[in-house]
Amino acid sequence: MSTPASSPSTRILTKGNEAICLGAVAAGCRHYYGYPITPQNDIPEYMAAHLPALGGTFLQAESEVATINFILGTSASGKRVMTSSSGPGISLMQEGLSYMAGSELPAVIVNISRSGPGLGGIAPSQGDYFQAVKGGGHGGYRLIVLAPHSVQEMYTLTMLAFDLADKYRTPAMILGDAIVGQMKEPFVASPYDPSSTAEKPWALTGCAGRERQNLKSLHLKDNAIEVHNWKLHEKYERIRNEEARAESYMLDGATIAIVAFGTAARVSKTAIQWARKEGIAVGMLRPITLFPFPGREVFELARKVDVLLVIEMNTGQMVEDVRQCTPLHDRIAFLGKPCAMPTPEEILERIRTLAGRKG
Amino acid sequence: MSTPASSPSTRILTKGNEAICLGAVAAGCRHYYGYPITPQNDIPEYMAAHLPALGGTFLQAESEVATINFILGTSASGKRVMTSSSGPGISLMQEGLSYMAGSELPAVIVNISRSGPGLGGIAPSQGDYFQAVKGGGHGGYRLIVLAPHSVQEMYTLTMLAFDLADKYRTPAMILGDAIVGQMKEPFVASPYDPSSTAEKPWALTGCAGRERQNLKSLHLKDNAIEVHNWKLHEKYERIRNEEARAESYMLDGATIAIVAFGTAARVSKTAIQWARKEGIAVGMLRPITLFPFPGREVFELARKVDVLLVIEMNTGQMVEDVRQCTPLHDRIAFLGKPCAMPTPEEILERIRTLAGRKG
Amino acid sequence: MEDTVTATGRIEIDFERCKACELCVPACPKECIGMGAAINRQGYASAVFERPDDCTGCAICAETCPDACILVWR
Amino acid sequence: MEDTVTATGRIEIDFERCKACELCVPACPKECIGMGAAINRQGYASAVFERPDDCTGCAICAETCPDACILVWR
Amino acid sequence: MSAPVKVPFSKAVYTRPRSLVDVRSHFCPGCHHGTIHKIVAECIDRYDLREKTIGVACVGCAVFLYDYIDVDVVEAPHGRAPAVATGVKRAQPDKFVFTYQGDGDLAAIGTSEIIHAANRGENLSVIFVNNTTYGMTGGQMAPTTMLGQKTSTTPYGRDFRGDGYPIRMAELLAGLEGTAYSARVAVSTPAQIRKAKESVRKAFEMQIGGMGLSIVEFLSTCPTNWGMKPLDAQKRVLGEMSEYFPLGVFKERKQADFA
Amino acid sequence: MSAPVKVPFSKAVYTRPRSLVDVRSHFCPGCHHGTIHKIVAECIDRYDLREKTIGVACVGCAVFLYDYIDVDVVEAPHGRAPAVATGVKRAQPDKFVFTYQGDGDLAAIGTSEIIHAANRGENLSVIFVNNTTYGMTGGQMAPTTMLGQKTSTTPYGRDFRGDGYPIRMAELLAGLEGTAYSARVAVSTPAQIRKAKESVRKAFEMQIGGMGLSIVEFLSTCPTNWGMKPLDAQKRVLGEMSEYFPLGVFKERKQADFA
Amino acid sequence: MTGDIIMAGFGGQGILMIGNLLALTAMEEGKHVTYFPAYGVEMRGGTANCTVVVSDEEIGSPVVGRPKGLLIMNGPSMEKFLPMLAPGGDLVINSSLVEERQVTRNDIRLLPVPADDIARNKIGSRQMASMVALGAYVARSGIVKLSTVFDCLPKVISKKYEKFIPLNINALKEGAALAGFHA
Amino acid sequence: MTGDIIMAGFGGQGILMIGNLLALTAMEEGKHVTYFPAYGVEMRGGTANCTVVVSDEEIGSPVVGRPKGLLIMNGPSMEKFLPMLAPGGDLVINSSLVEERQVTRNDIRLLPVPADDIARNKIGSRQMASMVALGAYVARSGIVKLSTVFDCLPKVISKKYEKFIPLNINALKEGAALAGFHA
Ligand SMILES: Cc1ncc(C[n+]2csc(CCOP(=O)(O)OP(=O)(O)O)c2C)c(N)n1
Ligand SMILES: Cc1ncc(C[n+]2csc(CCOP(=O)(O)OP(=O)(O)O)c2C)c(N)n1
Ligand code: SF4
Ligand code: SF4
Ligand code: SF4
Ligand code: SF4
Ligand code: SF4
Ligand code: SF4
Ligand SMILES: [Mg+2]
Ligand SMILES: [Mg+2]
Repeated sequence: MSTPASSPSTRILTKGNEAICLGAVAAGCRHYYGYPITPQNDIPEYMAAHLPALGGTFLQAESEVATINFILGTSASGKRVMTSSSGPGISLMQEGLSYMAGSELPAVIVNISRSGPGLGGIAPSQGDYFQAVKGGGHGGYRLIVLAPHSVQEMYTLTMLAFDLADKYRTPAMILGDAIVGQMKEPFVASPYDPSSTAEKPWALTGCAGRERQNLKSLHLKDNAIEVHNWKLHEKYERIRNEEARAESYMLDGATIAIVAFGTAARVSKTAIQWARKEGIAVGMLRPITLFPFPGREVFELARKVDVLLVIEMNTGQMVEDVRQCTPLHDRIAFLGKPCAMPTPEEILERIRTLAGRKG
Repeated sequence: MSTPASSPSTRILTKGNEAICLGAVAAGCRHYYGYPITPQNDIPEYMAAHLPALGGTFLQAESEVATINFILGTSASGKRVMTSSSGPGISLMQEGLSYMAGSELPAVIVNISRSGPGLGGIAPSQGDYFQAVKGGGHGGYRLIVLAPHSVQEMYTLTMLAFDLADKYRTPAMILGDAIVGQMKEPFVASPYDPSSTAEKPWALTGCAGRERQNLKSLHLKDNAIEVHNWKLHEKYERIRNEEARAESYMLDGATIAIVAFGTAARVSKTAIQWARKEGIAVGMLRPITLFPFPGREVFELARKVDVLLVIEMNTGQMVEDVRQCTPLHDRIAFLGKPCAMPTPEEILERIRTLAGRKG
Repeated sequence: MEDTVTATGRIEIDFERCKACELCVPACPKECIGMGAAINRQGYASAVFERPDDCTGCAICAETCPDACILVWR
Repeated sequence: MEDTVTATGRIEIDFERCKACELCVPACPKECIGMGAAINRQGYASAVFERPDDCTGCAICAETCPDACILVWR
Repeated sequence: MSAPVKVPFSKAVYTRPRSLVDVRSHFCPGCHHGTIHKIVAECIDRYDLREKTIGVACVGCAVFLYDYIDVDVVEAPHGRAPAVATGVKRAQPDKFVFTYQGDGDLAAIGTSEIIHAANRGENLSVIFVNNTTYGMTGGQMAPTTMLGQKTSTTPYGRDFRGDGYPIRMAELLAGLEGTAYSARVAVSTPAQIRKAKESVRKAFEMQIGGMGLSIVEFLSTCPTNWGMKPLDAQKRVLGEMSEYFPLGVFKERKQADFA
Repeated sequence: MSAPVKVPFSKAVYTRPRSLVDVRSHFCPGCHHGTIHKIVAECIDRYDLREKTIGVACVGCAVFLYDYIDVDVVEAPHGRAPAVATGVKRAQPDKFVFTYQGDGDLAAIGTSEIIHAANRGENLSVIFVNNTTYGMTGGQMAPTTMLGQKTSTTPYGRDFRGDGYPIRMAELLAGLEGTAYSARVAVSTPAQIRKAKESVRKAFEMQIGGMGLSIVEFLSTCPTNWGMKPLDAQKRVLGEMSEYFPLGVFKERKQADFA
Repeated sequence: MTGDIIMAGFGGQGILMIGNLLALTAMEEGKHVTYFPAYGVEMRGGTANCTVVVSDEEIGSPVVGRPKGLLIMNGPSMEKFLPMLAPGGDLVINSSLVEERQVTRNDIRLLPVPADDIARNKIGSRQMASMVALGAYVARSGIVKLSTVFDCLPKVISKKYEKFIPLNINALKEGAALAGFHA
Repeated sequence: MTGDIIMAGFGGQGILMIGNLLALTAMEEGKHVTYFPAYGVEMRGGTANCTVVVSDEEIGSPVVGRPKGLLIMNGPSMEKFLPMLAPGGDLVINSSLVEERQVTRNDIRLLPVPADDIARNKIGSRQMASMVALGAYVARSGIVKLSTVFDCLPKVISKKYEKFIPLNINALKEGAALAGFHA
């Protein structure tokens, strides 16, 4: 396995899962806990090999339930900490994630998602969009969710995830899939430039020199839990207002705009290149943050184009968010393919149809 | 504790949680597994007391993770089976629920929800709407979700949940809260009238006289998992088309329409009664099924009234579904109160404001 | 020590905190403690230091009280 | 039995199913089995019944084969 | 310093432990959770650990640990305290970390977490309160509930056919390599209280010495859910409970066996 | 019937067990999963259980149980087979129910489920395949991984400081009241294979007799992830593995003790 | 009649029992009614409360922010619930345990009932205090008929304690008498 | 040059290694490139495959439905992948193990390479078969320069096996020669 390049101009052929590790290590993460599951095993394996030499801790947990609680404990200690898993494992973390959101504990959770439901399969999928962005656990919290579409982004967005998690004291998720996780691409280890360097006075380090403090999600007295929920809500509103990110791709003069994230967006780029060559004015808005969803951008875009073509590797999840962001429902088209990547050909075909052309 | 009334005309003062048990038993459920958690302990306690005499099985599991897997096993055996829990426990069931949805196994899951996130509190809440209707587990499945707002409905909707679960071979959830769970009301044990009597040839009972069969969610070969997902999707579409249920309450001539479910809807009824007395034309559409969401009804309603006032005991979840069902976004107003019941006074106040009146 | 008439110790029971569990009563080897009649704000009829003269200050009562209501001096 | 020249048993190895794990080779007390050269569709050079004359039909090889490739007759 | 003037009864021989916050507890009358909290606070004081301790609270009647013990406390999901504590200790190996868990918490939902923390030899101390029931949720069956015991979910008494057997955690955990110390104590008599303190001290010393996981199982009362007066509840501990759950030390690592 | 005419080599002394589906398995060359599947199928045949059996498949290399054993099979989430089996058996007490689980499945993520199924004395049979690694996911550390063993997540060898100790499940489960039978076997020699069969028969008989949970732990190979030739893998079982994980019967309930 | 009431006191004073009884009675009289008890941890720590709503129309919320009635059996409950009572509402206090000077409002209708004293001295059982208070509240508010309450007693008192029904009736009557009602 | 290729064979034939090598080479030549390996259970059961895409533009999908190149090292892979090959695409087969008559299409450019035989007989190591095939494919397709492949060998071969680099170069050359390329 490769290690961070010394010179930023050096391109290294790097696996997506490994880029996540490089990003985490660059961002100062020295604690990783996890449990094996395909297709993300490169991550624990990298961490097991490299963290000890960095003075960090790799620990394989007995389950994902234990994992997320190791994470909770290390986060409560004020350290940057990460885990990674996929479908079934992420589901088992839902209680713990809800506790972390409630206790306002930051961490980075990587979901290199696979096909579901259930054991499903290891084919790439975007079937976990809802679980990630709507809060799969109880109690109506939200995770910050970032969706990389290249090996390079696996690196940069992991660093960003740590920053955002700390800044807002909340767990952040990297939502990838087997494609971005397993592929290798040339990659440049750009230096870590922290966007936030939050102090952690809330960390539990023993009460020397201060009052004892605690980290908890229980609020029993009177309407304390209501007050707490409003506080969380305001935080989520702040995140919505300040942290939405999206890439505009070839949107100049576009009359058709694809809305897609991650691998679906990546494949769409090829289709867009082809379609542009045919003279079809198509572009793409690629949400980089899924929560916060770039709703304002979608709203504006919908007013400019004839049609928003939402493409997902599932039977329709993000499309619901698009529908609630714009009232122009009749401009929304959908191309879904569950547990499989749509091919550029399929997408082009659909673009042509929307543009009123025959292939 | 009371037992089912002999004559249907007899009103019995009954606790909501108990009405669920009566409904389950009436619908032929003889297997209950669960793990204690407030505010639903009446349910396991009732089942522990009564199932043995009915030749059924009550078993307290070592955890909610075990519970949902007991459920999976009994469902695979072709029996009607139920569990109940709340927030943290329901989160722990997400992996199992995803497996059940993937393996197409019916069961009834009761969530007498509480405040979250995390340990939260035991105050009533509707913070689990997203988890219930969007599929808190991985893989983009859906549960059928029913939202009772009275003790009587705790009974009837439980019976319906069993029927729908069997009909569509999928887990169904009763989403209640501490209010409908803990309150007592006069209740009539109407006879069970099965809306479906699905045979279960798929049940695993030993392969005497037939080929062996299996129940699984793993589909590894080629695009089997894609095919499986399309099949599930079609099932969900069928459910959407055929099973949406809502109550129209005082909607005649209404210019303001509340959209609320469960306890929030119930409290709203008082506010509506009051407002009507003041001459304000307000009514309510109460979704009884949350999945399928009565989207068509919301769509039609939005075109008729000046404003849809969505009321939830959270900071805004179902309101997202309302927004995606109607393009008339500027007609949507929201009143949220997380982990607490809005009072009729608060609701009335809001109705008055929307009606342009001073209180 | 058994026949001591004059106390060699003294205890104080926190009237408001006592939950009247009675555990201290048989715990005291000198039977110094009994249950009272006055009800505190929590609704409990607190234990009382009935026979202070016999108290040895052994602190067994204090060790026993789950609510740490008893302080002991010697 | 040890000096039997004529076989009292016979085995058959499923050429296509064999994964060439070689476990049957030392298992056979009569050293009847060896590894072949021909590669099957799975890419494995199947085991072969090299010395049929010594076979006693004891079925140890069959019990040993993880892939149930061996049938035994007597 | 000059000798203090001797005033009758001026020497406080029992005061509230420094680490026990001076507030009224929410525990029911006669509940041993209070006694056990006191013991934990005393032992924290004894080794002067207060400022370097992180406690891990469980979900159960002891969930409010942070209101009573004057140390930093993190709340764990039900049963997961050993996992949370692992996360804390791995991040801060120099701190003192303990969990405080009920029997529903540790022996039911948290079985896997305690077994693997013990098996890994996590350098933690575990205070385990076995009151044969789920106190907080209203007296349901716990894995430790005695055969024949009536609880709200075993209304006809626990029957081993169907409900299984009361589980002996101290012995089970003693069987794991990583366990440094495992003992069962009670606090139903003054003598038992003294012995219990010794066990907790031993457990704390194990952690201080880096020996691995130490656990002290307390036989405790739940007068409320047992439907008993506190004194009767104590008698039950001394009687049938101690018979099935013998008091004693089941494992004690010596410096020598830890290499 | 008249005596059959004796034709040389006409008597099949070894044929595929009836309950073993006649297909090629996906297991790697020399993997003992195949051998163990065969033994299970043979024992199902022996007691004529095929038509009344429900098997519970785990997640691991044995997940395709339903493709190989000719009985009804339900797939359990990773580690939860004993819980799923409990649900099946409680619904159909007259059926024969077994689980087939790997060591990651049973001894890591499924610790709680197996312990409580055993403690409840669920009338089930458990086939437990200990190959000291996670086969299916590519050879990570399992709770059963030997000290010093290199796996993809213990690239420097398992170290008890940090990674903990290899866990002996057969012994641990033997310590629970509800366990009827617990044994550890291997299939690395013909003699061991015969003994293993006996153990599985015993386990099945326990269930048939309603005695509670029976478990047979198999020491198994994973040549692929051990990076060994199959024959070397067998040697490892016979050597260091059997030293740490002794073969034997750790508990066997007699009719008399079950009342 | 329509009305709603919060009842509160120590655990063990029988609060949930009298709330349940009142709800049953209202149902028996053909009313819409809801009963909402304290639950979960609220029931630890020695206090208990419940809410009963009685109405001629379908009832919305079973929990009320401004109850028209309040039945207070101990001091701590007074502090918690007094501010909620609707102006003009009925306040029944157990004056054996709650001091009248704790009643810091004068926009309500106070009825002090020495429930514990009456129970102990007149009925002969301290357990009956809450019944005394209920009798007083029913009589004062007229929310249901006292005679229907009597009729419903067998439904909340288990067979084992049947013999105490007359005692309960006495207690209810004593309470009602204090509200100026004589059965 | 732009192109994409699927390579497939038995596990152990070195498929992932030559795919990785090709990708590295393309990167070294300044191209956009993606490499996508089989993973998870796909790697059990004895087969392996990978996809390499090389382009002058930003690459969309690293997985292709209609590859322009196919490198097939064994029979079963032929059945699976042959239908996917784009018309006119390059098909390199290991004719030592794959029979030519298995090639049921004639709208493609076939290059049979007796890779195992050459590896064993000419190079002296059966391990080198995949390198022979890669050499043939590179030469035939021109997707990268053979010399750059040589340069990149040290990056995929660990220090321990450094001494085998000349062997690998020979194998690549032998393969290339079969495609009519002589270095
Ligand atoms: C996942 C989850 N399940 C259930 C609960 C509800 N719950 C809270 S405390 C408790 C059990 C408490 O029993 P125990 O651990 O024995 O502690 P005790 O109260 O007896 O001291 C349960 C089941 C929960 N909070 N979380
Ligand atoms: C909840 C969950 N976590 C992780 C996985 C991934 N997974 C599949 S099999 C397996 C381990 C298999 O190891 P073992 O049980 O020892 O079986 P083996 O393959 O060695 O026979 C894991 C971790 C999963 N499917 N589900
Ligand atoms: S100090 Fe000892 S003698 Fe004095 S009251 Fe307490 S227990 Fe009794
Ligand atoms: S032990 Fe403490 S709480 Fe109990 S009666 Fe004595 S002083 Fe009161
Ligand atoms: S049957 Fe016995 S003797 Fe014959 S080949 Fe097999 S093992 Fe050898
Ligand atoms: S044991 Fe079976 S699979 Fe292995 S070499 Fe022998 S015949 Fe082939
Ligand atoms: S419920 Fe039981 S365990 Fe909880 S505080 Fe009360 S007596 Fe103690
Ligand atoms: S990976 Fe290991 S356990 Fe799995 S089939 Fe291959 S050898 Fe067997
Ligand atoms: Mg307990
Ligand atoms: Mg294994």
